[in-house]
Amino acid sequence: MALSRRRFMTAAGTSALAAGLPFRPAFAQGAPIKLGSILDNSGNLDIYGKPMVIATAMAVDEINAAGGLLGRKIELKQYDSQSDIALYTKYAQQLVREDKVDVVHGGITSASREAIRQTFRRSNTLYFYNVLYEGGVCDRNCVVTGTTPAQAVEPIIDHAMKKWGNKIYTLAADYNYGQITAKWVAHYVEDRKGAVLKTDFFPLDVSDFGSTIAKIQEAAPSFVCSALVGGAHLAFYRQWAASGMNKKIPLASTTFGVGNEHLALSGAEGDGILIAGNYSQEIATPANKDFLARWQKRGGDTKIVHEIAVSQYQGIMLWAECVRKAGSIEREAVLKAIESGASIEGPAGLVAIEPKTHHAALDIHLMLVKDQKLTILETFKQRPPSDTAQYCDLQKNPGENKQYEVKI
Amino acid sequence: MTGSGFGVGRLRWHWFAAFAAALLLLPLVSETNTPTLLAIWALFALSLGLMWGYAGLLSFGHAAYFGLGAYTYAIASFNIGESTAPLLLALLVPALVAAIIGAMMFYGRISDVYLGVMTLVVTLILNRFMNATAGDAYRIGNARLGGFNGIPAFPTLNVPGDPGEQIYGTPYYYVVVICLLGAYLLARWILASSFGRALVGIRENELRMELIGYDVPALKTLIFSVSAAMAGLAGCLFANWAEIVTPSVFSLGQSAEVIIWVIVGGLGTLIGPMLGAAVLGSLKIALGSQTTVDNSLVLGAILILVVLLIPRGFAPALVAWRRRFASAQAHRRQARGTRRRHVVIRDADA
Amino acid sequence: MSDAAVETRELSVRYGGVLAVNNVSFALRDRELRCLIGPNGAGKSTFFKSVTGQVRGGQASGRVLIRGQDVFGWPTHRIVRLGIGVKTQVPSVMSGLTVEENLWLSARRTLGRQGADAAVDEVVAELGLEGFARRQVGELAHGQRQLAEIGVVLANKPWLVLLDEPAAGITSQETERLVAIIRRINRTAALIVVDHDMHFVRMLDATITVFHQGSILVEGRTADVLADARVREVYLGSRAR
Amino acid sequence: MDYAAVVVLEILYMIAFLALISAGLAVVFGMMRVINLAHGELVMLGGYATIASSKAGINIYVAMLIIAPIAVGLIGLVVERLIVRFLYGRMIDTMLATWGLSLLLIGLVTLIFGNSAVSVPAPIPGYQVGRYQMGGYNLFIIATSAILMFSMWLVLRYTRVGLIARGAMQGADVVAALGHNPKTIYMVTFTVGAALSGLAGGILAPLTGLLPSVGGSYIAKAFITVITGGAAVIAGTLSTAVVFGTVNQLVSFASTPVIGEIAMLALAMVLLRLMPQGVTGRFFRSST
Repeated sequence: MALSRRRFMTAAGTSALAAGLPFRPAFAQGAPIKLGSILDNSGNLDIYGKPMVIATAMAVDEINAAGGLLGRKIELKQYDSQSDIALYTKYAQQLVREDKVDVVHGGITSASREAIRQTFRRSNTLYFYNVLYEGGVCDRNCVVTGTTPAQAVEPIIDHAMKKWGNKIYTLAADYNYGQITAKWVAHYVEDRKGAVLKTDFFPLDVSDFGSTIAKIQEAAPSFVCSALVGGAHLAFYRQWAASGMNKKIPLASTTFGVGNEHLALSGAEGDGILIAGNYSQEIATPANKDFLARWQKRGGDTKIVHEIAVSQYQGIMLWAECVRKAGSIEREAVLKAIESGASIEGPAGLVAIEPKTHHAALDIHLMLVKDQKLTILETFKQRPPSDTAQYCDLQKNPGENKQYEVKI
Repeated sequence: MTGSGFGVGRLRWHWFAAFAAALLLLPLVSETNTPTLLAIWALFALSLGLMWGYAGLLSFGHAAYFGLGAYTYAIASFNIGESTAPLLLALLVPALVAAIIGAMMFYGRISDVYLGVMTLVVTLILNRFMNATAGDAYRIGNARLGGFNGIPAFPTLNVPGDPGEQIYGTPYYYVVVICLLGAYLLARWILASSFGRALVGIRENELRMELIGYDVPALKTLIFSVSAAMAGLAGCLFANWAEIVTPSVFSLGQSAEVIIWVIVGGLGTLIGPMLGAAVLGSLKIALGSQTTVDNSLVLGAILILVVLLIPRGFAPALVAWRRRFASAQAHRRQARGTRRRHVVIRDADA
Repeated sequence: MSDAAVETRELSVRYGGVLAVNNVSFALRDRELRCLIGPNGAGKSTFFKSVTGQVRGGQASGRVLIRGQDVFGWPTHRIVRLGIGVKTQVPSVMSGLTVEENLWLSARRTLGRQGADAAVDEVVAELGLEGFARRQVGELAHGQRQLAEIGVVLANKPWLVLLDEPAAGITSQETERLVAIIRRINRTAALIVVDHDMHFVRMLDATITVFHQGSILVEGRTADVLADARVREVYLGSRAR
Repeated sequence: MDYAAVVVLEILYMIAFLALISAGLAVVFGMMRVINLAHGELVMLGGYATIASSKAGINIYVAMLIIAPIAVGLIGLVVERLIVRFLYGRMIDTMLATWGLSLLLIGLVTLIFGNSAVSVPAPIPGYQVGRYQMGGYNLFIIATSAILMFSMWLVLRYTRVGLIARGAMQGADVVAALGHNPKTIYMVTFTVGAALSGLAGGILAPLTGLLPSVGGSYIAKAFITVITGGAAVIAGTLSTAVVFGTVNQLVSFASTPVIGEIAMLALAMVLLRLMPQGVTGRFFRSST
């Protein structure tokens, strides 16, 4: 959108005035730091949202218990967007104009991220997006701690093609995440001289895959790669197992497990699915064990802990670390701390920010679903977000505000 | 639902002035972000209240025209840039689509529950289709339909003639309030006109209206189209408020919600639907600001209680209360014995 | 041949297997008062509906002429706009509106806003509706409602009035008033009255057309028709002989 | 050739699916002219009842064929006594109340079962059709749906209860004339309708994952199938289920499930336009 200069200036002017940021006389020591969060705590996407809401509260409580940040308490403003994108924009405006928060950790689907990212950029509110996604977002005001295709998709395709063959049938959720991830899958497959036979897209509320399963059998691929998202798409894995196909054609997925699908399916239905991601409850590090214990102590059921709940927790801890390093809550100061290469040791391993892309280098685990557990086959330490790094260099041109898509 | 006369007596200007003043002065006492949304939802509810309350046309899929208005504006503003033409298109496209579908239904003698299902099917088709347009191929001019992602960051309403000067925040609140008041006056004017009275006649008895020579299908199609244009305007204003348009504007939930606002507010009145939209709208937003209580539980319980306890909705209940309060004055007026052509019978529009 | 008010040529209406109206040719002169009688199922109502364009779901053939204009197949509202007032078998008024509002809607369609107000006053006076003019029609007694409906029919000054069983369910005293009203209407408009009530038909003393099994059995003055053996046999049953 | 067999089996499955999810609504709407917008949630409750009891060790078939219908039937009875009973004859109010009920049920189930998807594996293994692997459970659904429809037809056609039920279809006065208190007839009918919804939920549970919000996907399709079907409960719903099921799957095979569904919806519009009183308003007028 051609952001007309006049509008941007008036927006920046009024909101700065409204927030009173530059002209606040002296820091009132007692004034709480405000952390805003918008997540889908109800509706079709609540299988992702509810655990993230718990993780957010846990992170804030733990920071406050340790004396808060810079001696100030953190106040959490949590909103439930009810799986409705329109409420994302509503609450984003509310966080900026009324609550005047200092940072926002929120958004689950890429659609919701794109609905609110511009609002936070225009009002100079620092925004963290802590969910795996299709990569390519280049915006100085936005920090991403979730995995990108280069980190999580490439290992799956690499391993799967070596193990099963090079004819792939892709199923993907029909929105920006699914569309772009499907392109990355095609990109990595063609790099390895494979062929994507067909790509089918499914809106989030489709739950009848009978005809699709028949078409897959017709195409007879070496394996199926799924980037399906949400509660309704769970029906695919169930109908795939019900027809006995899980014994015939192997299945790899870029999103399976993120919504605890392996717990919803029975052992027999889920076994053998190949996935890769930043987190699994089976990670044997003390940090993870301790995290799960603390989660339990708060009365939470550890079964529901999944990758993006951990990413949200790690994102908040990383932000806190940067505030401590910057010694101030000002957005510019925190951004400088971020761009000086901040990192933390989270339950999913080391989370190190790359200054050029504001994305995180993460440990990636190649996993196989076995008896409703994500057993780790192989771990790649600190895989960089190389896909976004190809296009985005925020140090060279900080004014960048674009989401790049892979060109096949 | 017993009729309430033509439902609209002479407009009592002092009530209208008070109502308008309250809305216009609101920004002095509170922020305008949420009130703008509530005013938009009130306009949407008004459009259904006019068509359903007065012409008896119950649409299960009124969100279709709300959504068409929103999407038409977003797509047009990307391609045209300046916002005045897209605003007009956001009125015309829903009106045209409604005219076509309305004519098809009403000349096919489709009524009551079948009319409900037909309108439901229209909005479901739009929802399912728009939800599946995330691919690159789906674009009109330089506007990508975007499917589930919706269309974000299109040029919003600007001062007519000056594309640079976007309107948002409190000035935008005033634009929305003026649209709402304008729509209310238009609705009053329609209902006071012969066309409006014919609609009420049709609501009461279609056959008799046909027998005295009214072209019932044409009149129904006309009000269906006018109401769709009003809903399209609400959709367009919503698009500019949210600065994004997503297929959820066509959702089943959106259609059902507006029906509930009209019923809870008071069917057969104009103020009722607006009241219902504001009250239930703010409740939904308030419930969304907390995660302790599940909001569908609360909203569900409220709806059941309203139906069982206040069957005819808030507005008529308020009117009944006001009537009891005003009965003393009525006796005095009776004494003077003024003779008036069309007595206003139990109309909530004070 | 001067254009008849209403004329049908070989009019037939078939519902599935049943031939409700069988090749009926009928003519009504301007300002004539005609009564249609016949046992139930003789086709009176179906014939009535064919003239008002309300026949739905049946196969109809033949021609229906209103002052020479063939209206066969026209929708009801277009036929009625030629200046016809229709009262159906089942009472049909806007029960949620007041009598005045009902009359106003009917008058407004032909006479414009000012003309409508005047016409309403005229009908209220003529039919003596002052007592309940401002009450909702739904709350009126049956007789008052019948009168109100006739008022609605007259409000837009039709030159042809079709009444389907106006005398159904009203007291003999009200029947006399109804006959007086019909006579007054007949001063300016032609009328077709469909009914069973023999007492009412005798009082009307109009030309009568007797329907039997979908076609016209006999036509003539009241006295001759009621005395006719065939009518007696068909209509009043052999007992009456 | 076997690809064609697969397509036919998928069509039969969709017809059975539509008939199953519409049965409960058809009974309630056909008999009582009540539009139950909480029908989707009753189906969902049937699913949860099946999963809860099968997790508690009860045989899956007993759970889905006996426990689910009874449990949801009882819930239907409670709902009828507390809410629907006061609203007979007021269609709009029943719609609003049942819409509120559906939101309430979603909230309650989320509170009790939490919102993570639950499910139970399909008890019947896949089988081979030529070189295609087919879901064995689909056959079970086709069979149960056919048996259900046939038995409903038998009950309505040949039993005294059926006679009373068909009387109720004409209107409350007819039932009263038959010497029965309409109130009890409606209570029993609503309960049976709820039980049928529970049965449908139970049978479908192993196929689609269960979430509190899954009811939403059933209500629209069931509603359109029943209303377009017209007055006759069995013949109407069955005829539209056949037509919609065939069109939906054929177009889904030819393109995508989304286009398949849009084709079905467009067909519903055409059917309604041609037959304003629903399919059985015109054809099969006399059938039940």
